[in-house]
Amino acid sequence: MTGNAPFSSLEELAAQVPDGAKLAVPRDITGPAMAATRALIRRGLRGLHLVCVPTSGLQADLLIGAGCVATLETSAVTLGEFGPAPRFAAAVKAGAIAILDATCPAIHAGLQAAEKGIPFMPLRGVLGSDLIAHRPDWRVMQNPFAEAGDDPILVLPAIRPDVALFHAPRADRFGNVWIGPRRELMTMAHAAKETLVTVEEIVDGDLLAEDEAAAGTIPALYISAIAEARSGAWPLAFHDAYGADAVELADYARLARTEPGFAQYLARLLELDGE
Amino acid sequence: MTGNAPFSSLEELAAQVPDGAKLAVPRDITGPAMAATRALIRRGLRGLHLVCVPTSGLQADLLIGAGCVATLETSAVTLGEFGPAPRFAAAVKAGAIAILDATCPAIHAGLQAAEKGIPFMPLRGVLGSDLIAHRPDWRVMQNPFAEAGDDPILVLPAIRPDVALFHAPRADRFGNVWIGPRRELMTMAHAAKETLVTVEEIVDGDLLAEDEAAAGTIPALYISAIAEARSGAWPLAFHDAYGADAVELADYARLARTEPGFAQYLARLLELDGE
Amino acid sequence: MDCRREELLIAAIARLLEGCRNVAVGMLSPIPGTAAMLARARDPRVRVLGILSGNSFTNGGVELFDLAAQGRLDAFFLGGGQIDGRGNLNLVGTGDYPRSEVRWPGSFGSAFLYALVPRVILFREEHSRRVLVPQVDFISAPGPAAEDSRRRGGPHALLTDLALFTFDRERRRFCLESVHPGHGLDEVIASTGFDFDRLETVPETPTPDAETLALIRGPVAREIARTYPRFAAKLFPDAVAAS
Amino acid sequence: MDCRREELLIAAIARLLEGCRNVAVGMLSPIPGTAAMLARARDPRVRVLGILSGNSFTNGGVELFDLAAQGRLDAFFLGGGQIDGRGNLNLVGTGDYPRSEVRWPGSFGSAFLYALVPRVILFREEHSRRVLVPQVDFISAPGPAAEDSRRRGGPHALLTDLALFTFDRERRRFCLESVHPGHGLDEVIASTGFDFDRLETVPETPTPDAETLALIRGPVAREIARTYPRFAAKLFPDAVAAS
Repeated sequence: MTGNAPFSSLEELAAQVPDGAKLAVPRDITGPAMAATRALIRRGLRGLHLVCVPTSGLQADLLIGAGCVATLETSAVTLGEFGPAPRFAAAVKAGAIAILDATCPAIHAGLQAAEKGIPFMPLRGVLGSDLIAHRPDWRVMQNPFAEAGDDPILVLPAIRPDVALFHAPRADRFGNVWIGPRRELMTMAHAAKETLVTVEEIVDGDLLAEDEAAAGTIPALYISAIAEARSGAWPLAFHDAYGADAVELADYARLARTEPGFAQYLARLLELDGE
Repeated sequence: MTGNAPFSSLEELAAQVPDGAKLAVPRDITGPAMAATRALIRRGLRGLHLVCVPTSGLQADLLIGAGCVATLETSAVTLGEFGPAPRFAAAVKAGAIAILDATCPAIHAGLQAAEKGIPFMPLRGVLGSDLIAHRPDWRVMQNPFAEAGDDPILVLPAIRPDVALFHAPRADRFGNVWIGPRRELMTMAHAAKETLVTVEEIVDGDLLAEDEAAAGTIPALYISAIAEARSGAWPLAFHDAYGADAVELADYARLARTEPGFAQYLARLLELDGE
Repeated sequence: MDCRREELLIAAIARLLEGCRNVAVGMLSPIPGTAAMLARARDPRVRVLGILSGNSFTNGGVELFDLAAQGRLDAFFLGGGQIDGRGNLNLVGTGDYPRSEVRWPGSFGSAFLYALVPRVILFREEHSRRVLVPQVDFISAPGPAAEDSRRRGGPHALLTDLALFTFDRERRRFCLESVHPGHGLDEVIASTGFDFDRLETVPETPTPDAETLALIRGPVAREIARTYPRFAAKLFPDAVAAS
Repeated sequence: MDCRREELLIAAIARLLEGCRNVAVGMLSPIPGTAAMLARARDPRVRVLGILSGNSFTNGGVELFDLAAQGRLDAFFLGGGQIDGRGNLNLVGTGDYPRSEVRWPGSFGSAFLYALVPRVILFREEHSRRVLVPQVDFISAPGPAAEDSRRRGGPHALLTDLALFTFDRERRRFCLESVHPGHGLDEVIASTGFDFDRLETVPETPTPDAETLALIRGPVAREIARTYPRFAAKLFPDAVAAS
């Protein structure tokens, strides 16, 4: 591959998410870019259309609490064993954000449609759910291949994020990014116009040179910027590399229950990375 | 995973492809199971609906020449640098097989529809091609998400093979199969009812235990039978393991130009594996 | 035989899984997860999917859903903030959508899996009129409609801390199968916000036999300790310490 | 400057690729492949995709097509057993379909890529009335229709052993751009089965300058020797021997 690897600092990377962007992020166990998320909050990002692939937790709750989010498209937001996501629930109740409730495979299907450059993708199930009534952007049509009788099927428009943002174990110096079996990250990169990645480390060698590593690698051609961020998913767990910081997450879950508590947590959190 | 790995001999594996099956096979550079193909011919398989993913070469030509194929669904058949596929061309001219001409991404889309359990998948392009007129199983519909005006789009029915058959570098003792970055093999295994695999070797350890190998592995739950077959793609090239046997392929291309020449080649070929 | 509440539920779920090959379990579901492991301990052909340490998926988050749509997934578990007598599930919130009074996380994959997985087991420990309501405020995932002949998905059963129900597709109603030891029919009726069918005499939910309990407390406990360490440490401290 | 037929074609294609970032090439296309490598030698931002040793795809055979549909692929090459004056391509066969008199391999991805890749370069060395026909017998991939405003895909140009044409979308006709050195307009007209537009005086296709030839014969030849060893050994024996 060519030698135009797009390496940058966390701040330069965060600057590539414009106000109002449609931003796709992965669920907590897949690898949200938490250090980059703090950089986004620090720079005062506004008006995001946040697409959770297909759910989120701490990342969405922080971005909502910090006022970065205008529209939230997700199948769920939860802090998992640490309980409900308090800023999410508060913002929805207050009508402070627009919510596009989805179901997990619908978000995957919308991204896969964008990956394939097709305007829509059908999905079985979901019929009869109130989700459909509240998603004017979804349609129900007749299956054109039905053998007999009525066969309605849900069709979902492509979800084409302006930006996909996630954390990965490593990148090489050519800009290829290794994600292993967490394949939704590849779908996100294929579907999005720009893909921003933070990594635990930048390694020598070419991740595409051998089939073993290539099987879990997103080629550089889909990657717009890479920033090195050790422990970049902290305080969330990151696969085999590190576990969740349970003290920090419990602290968040407790403080974020109130708006002043959240403000206090956020101030402390943003100070952590220093300037 | 569990200890029910489905190991068998080449002959037992070949016996699991019933007459009349819809059989999906990969293109020459991805890893056709050539040793298993000889076993299929030896047992006198008949009436195949052969789906080439998305093209084929020697494998399709051999199966057609040996009289195993009733219907051929493919985007192309060619021996590549060794020239045209003679038995394919002769069978089409003679009307000896039904031909379902496709285009590469349409075959991928049909398999992905089956993988996703949806009845159809849209595809851009292709409109205006004579392919559509000759595929009564394809439809053109209006894009239900068109913003303005006429926006016709091709929709393709799911392709659900009865059997997927391919060769892979290795399997573990649990029945997991490593394919590396040749991802269409995973789509085939997800889409097909049964998946039969030959491998260069069966290795110790669990391919799913570490993310590095898991990223390129089809889990055992999709695999119906595995047979060890060293040089199982011969005389075709197999990735980094071995190159094409150019003498054998040139020999085939020359002899298969006539029906008696093909018969002579086939007799010699089937003798090779002995009984 | 002396058995704990969790062990009764685990054994009851394992019975509901009889004959299943591929069972998927969420990461925050230790009781269904343990039950699936018990089913596997009894029949090694059972595959338990979707638990993190099992690592049985290699096509990303979409694979569980594709697997279900392919017809390869036999059983799955769903809960819900509200469940009504028609089998409708609400995972979104109470009151007027979207500005719910109480907002729950969201529908996850329920709207899809409930329609496609043959044996969806509804599992919700809290058995109260707050949870088991006459009509859900928001349908995340609908119970089967009368005319919906193509649907192959759940519900198969509803298990709570008090009782076990099955679901009758024809009648679109739950039917009380059994009441757990230590609880009575009156308590079940008083705690359930919807009408349901039942036999004249409702049996008691069987407690696990000695062999089953030994399996749960021995090999199964040791196995689930890797996936649900807190749960295992609390429930099976001896097995966890020995492993 | 003395230059071989292949070198002229390579330089002509590289000119057609100017400004492209992502260029895909088939495995059996050494001249377009070498041209793409030349474009990359001149501008390192050019990516050459789809050549086996490049290994730039990690999502299987579908990735090239998805990439094109995403709008990320700038240029691709197509040929065909027949090409007609409307830009229709036939890769299937002559005579009545399906029992073709001469059956070719099939349409491959042409029906899709021709509609989606902005700069599709038609490359067919044989320039004859057998190939360049008034009307193809089977449309594998259609030329752009008048009403097809959504189509962003080719054709961009047609290059043969005799000449270079561009395609005029409005007029739906090829336009002769230049004739290769050693050939004449009469020969082109006599060898072309369809009508085409042209300027009053048609220029000669420029031969590559010394710098370009040095690039082709040096670093580019060494690079393509890995992917197209027979082609490189025949055309650039010195560079291959030196590497």
